[in-house]
Amino acid sequence: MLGLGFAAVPLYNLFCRVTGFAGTTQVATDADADLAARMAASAGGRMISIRFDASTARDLPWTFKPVQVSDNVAIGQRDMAFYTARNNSSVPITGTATFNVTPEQAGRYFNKIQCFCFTEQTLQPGQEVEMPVLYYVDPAALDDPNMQDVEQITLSYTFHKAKDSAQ
Amino acid sequence: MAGTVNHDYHILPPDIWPLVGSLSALTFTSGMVLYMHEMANAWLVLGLGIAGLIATFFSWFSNIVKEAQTGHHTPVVQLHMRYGMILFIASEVMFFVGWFWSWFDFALFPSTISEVVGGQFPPKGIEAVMDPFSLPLLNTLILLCSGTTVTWAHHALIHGDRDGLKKGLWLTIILGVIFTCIQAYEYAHAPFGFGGNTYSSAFYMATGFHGFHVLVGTIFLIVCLVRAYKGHFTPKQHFGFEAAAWYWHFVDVVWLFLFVVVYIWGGWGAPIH
Amino acid sequence: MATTAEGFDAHTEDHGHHDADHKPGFFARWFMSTNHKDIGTLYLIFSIVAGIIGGAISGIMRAELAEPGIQILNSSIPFVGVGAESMDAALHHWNVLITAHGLIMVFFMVMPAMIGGFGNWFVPLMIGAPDMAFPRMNNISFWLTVVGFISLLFSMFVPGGPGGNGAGVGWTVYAPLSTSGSVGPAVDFAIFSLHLAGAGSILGATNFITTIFNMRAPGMTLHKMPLFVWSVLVTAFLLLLALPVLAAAITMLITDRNFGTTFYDAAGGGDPVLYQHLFWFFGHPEVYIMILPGFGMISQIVSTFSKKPVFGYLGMAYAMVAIGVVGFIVWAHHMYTTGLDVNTKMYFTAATMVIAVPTGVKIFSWIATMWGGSMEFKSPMVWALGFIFLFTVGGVTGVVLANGGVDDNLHDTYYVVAHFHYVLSLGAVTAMFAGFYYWFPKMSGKMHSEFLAHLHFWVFFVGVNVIFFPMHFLGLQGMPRRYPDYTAAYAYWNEIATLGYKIMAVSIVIFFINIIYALVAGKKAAPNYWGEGATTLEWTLSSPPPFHQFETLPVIDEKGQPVTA
Amino acid sequence: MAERRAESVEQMNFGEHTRRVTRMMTVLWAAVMLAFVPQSALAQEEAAAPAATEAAAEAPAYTPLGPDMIKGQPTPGGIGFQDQYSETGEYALWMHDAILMPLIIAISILVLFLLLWVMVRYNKRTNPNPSKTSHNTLIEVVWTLVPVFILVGVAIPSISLIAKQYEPAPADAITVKVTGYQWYWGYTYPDNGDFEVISNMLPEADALAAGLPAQLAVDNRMVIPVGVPVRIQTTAADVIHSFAVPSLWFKLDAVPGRLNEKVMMAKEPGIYYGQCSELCGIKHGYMPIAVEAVPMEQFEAWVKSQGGTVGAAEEAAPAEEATEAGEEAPAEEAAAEAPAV
Repeated sequence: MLGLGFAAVPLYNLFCRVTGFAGTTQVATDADADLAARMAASAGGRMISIRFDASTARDLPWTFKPVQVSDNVAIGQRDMAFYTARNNSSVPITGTATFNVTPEQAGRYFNKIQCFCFTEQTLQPGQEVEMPVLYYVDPAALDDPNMQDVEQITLSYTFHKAKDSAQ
Repeated sequence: MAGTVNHDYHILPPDIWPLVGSLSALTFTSGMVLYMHEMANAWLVLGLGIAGLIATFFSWFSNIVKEAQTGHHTPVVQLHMRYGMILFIASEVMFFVGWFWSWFDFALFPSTISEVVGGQFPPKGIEAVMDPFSLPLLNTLILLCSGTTVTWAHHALIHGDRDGLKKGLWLTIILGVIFTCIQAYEYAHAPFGFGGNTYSSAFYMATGFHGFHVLVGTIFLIVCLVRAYKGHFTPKQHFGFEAAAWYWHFVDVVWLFLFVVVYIWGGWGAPIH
Repeated sequence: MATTAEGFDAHTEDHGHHDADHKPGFFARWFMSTNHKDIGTLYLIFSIVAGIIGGAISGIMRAELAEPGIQILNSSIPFVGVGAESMDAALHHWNVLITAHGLIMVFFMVMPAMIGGFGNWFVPLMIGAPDMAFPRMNNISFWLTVVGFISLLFSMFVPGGPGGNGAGVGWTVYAPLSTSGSVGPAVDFAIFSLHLAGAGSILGATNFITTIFNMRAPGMTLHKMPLFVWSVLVTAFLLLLALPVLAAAITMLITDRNFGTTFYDAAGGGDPVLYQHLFWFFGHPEVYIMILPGFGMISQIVSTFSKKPVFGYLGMAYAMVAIGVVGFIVWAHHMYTTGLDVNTKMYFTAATMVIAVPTGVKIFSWIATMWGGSMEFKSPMVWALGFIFLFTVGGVTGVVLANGGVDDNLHDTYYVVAHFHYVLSLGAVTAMFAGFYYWFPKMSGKMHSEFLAHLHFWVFFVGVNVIFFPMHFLGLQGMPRRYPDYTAAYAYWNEIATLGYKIMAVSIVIFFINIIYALVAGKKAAPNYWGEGATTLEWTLSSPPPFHQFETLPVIDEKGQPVTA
Repeated sequence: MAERRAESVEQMNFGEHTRRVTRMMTVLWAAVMLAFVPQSALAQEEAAAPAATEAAAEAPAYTPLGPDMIKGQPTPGGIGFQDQYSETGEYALWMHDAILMPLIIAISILVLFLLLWVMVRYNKRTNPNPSKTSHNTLIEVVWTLVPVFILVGVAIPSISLIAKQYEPAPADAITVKVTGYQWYWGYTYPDNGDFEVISNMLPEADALAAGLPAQLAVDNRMVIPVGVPVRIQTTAADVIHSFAVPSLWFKLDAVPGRLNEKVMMAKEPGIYYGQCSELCGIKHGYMPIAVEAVPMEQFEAWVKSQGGTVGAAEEAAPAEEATEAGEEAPAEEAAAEAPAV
């Protein structure tokens, strides 16, 4: 029992870590973002590089690319990035995207305020859309020792064919 | 060692049902595979398997009841059964741990994963969740209530009040059936379908397996009711009833976790249907 | 099967002097059994049959790997599916073989033999009980294992992934290869096979725990139980708590495959890595499930042939408990390369290395048991000594693999294959042979040939080391596991490993000759044929024990010895 | 039990500490490396001399490295790790060869020796009367604690090795995105014009004709610059694969729907072979990996030969534009701008 008591702490940590805590991007509100921007301004505006990555699952005949490969932003500063997706097939297809953030420890500081069109995107044959993401990096990252060496954060999206997509 | 048995353990004669039961289980799972792959004779095989399993359970438990009635269940054998039931319930708990694990994985970290879920849980695709404080709350109350009625039945049994036992059991069974009906209604009117995303997958599988356990528990209680009418239980010896009651409480507790974790917490912040 | 059964029958006649020894007819006795010894025998026979099949499969694998290129898989050998015409079918067949080998050896060879076979036979005997707590449930545990095996055999003859029949997904059945990657019914049959065998094992575990807690003879406290019983108790708890999680995980596989759920499907927000967490939460305790009963048997044997009580009994018992408990919190060391974050990896590295401590306690306690003893090198003891050394070698490579940083190079290479075969094929299997020679005369009433048993040991010892030791080199050199083919540089050690297989195969032939010899011409076994060192309760009974033993329960005194009336 | 749990907690704290120390060490090491870089670059030119002289006339044209430059591959009958050509690899190799191997050999030999000793000393003939000792608390405590200390000793370098492997790449590091397909690899260079190189195994005859090892040689290698950290990001398009290069001490799973990241660095120009290391279907054994590390000029020449771009250009234009959009347009407007779907 005593052993279990001792085990509880690492077990709790373990649970948080193992279940995929890292890599999670947060969904933030405008108010959060404003607060972050003020905090960042007072912290002195360290810059960080953001890389944008795009993949498509094999069964989805789309071209999906970020408009910009990478971008430098001040930590805490709101920024916007764009992706484009094009349906190369001759039928309408619905896709959905998954995302994650590397390196792992950066996930919790990467906040998306809004990202517009990634959920259930139906593209007509040959149609191309541009999809924006509005995000900021939480200034709390500056206080995390695990984040000290991180100079670039990658935001990665993968488009899959939607589960119930008829084709 | 002169041929007389000087212990209270239960030595059984050979029995065919374990073999029949196992073969039925194999027939059942094979039937499932045929059914899932839309192959020939799926329903026949599946039906045979289910029939075999039902026959096995029926005969097996009838035999246990007979053995209890003929005095084979000495105090130590009853103790075995208590241990057996507790351990069985423990393994059931671990089974639900698996489902809750996936639920928590999706709910706490809607992440590694996915814009499909909009980085949120319940996912974006789920337009509305069930209102936890409508039917699910009613179901919670029903199950809690059935927990007390089964305890009432137990106390009545201990105090030799057969009438109370029967009433308590009737009530518990009725409440269990109402629960199942409400659950079925809820599924039929849920604002989201089965599968397609993490929320509905984990929701239906977790509550579905719970529902299955409620069904099993109800059948278990019905058997107890029938036995109560036959006058099987005595205030001293009624493990069959106790096992059913334990199982029912286990089902109850799992529901409380489901209600808090899946219905209330899991649907937090989502529009309500 | 029949020969053995009759053999057992024939030599128990002289004990048939009362009701307790009245045996049912053949069908009732072997297909409807409620007798723990008969069920134990059935488990052992089943495990030997499964072992032959699993071993034959590994023979095909070793033959294929003897040299670079594909030779066996696409040649026409009239054997289950081997002799595929197209290259794809041949390669798919390879994956089916490695999957079947893993599943058979884990679920249908080691587990049935260790827990089902020896556990069923000797737990009741050692605690002074007339039978198991639930004799009828004991039987369904066995038959569920058998039908599980049959379901796995079914899977080999129905379409699996692209390329052919059978489930080619590896014994770990990782999603998404097992979901979107192989759509045929074969994988469903294989998954249901685990459901069935798992259900059997859970029922068996319930039975063992109840038996051990409730049916110990008067005076036998938990701290006086033989260590083998302790080991089965810990194992049963591991089974009871780990298997249901596997059941949930593979049920999710089934629904993902067939009913549109998305637990492991990224397209629906699921996570393929979740499957690995759930699987290894079961899978790591599982490897202890396979080795702990072996620990127990080795303790009995070492104590018997040193003519000394086990050294540090409590430490030994609680080391097993510790291994069991820690076994539940180290699972992600099987997943070091899946992209775990740095803290998780450090935690699992540290936690995994902790397991070396109780394991070390066991090794040193065995040596201390022999220290000051009067050792007799009878066949079980020779096997036990072999076990201690081989298990140590397998264990220390585990310490290497525990290091998350080092594992980055060794993960999924032959080094891992070498490691787990040293602890299982050389560890668990060696322990099983030790236990077999220790108890075979007790079970059959016939003495085996000590000469053949020693010969079996030496040939086996040489064979398995020649198979598996070079695999360390292959792994260090980077050869990935589950490859049917490899670059020329790996040819040297692979050829030697295949040579080792041939030697090992000879030793198995010796084993069977020994069994046949014992059953046909073996000397009659005395109740306690190992002499003064053998002090547990099974040695107070005739060999074989009466059909129903302990009709008057034995009483255990302060020192843990039976009180002689 | 309690002791052991506490122990592992301590180890973790200890890990934190070690990482800090390691970080400091890394800075020092980086400084030293800076001093060495020019020299090693010279050395590389020497090594690549035959190829370089031919190409020298038209400045930096790219020539694929020949079989003589194969560095990372198994050796026939080899019994140890492949030679290591990266900083983490060398550290890990040291950790294995200098700490783990001696330790496990010592333990195995100790156990073997003790077994032989008891067999000789305490057998039926030499010791007919067995003792009945069954307890000795001191020795039991000793053989519990000593392994604990040894393991703590192993944990120090082990934890710092993990920390080393997780050091992120600098912002301007070349990035290669590795995608696992059934059954080949795709290498994308997002910083260099986002072209994708598809890499299939060479048929045995072709490989041998080119003097390359069968089962390892590929048609298009993954080319990286030598001596600088390269950010490798792995993902998969269908099932899980694993990107492994033993001689660079690199292995990272490629999981569909997920991006994993780790730094790869080759200290010397050369060809480093690896193989897919996660069961991925029928041709799992036939999707090898070949990494070709070349000096930066060669790398840039190769990029151009693939139709890619080199230099800062790739970051400037679109990024700027996006930044402006983000700063000036409020979210709602941006949403309106984006085509409604």
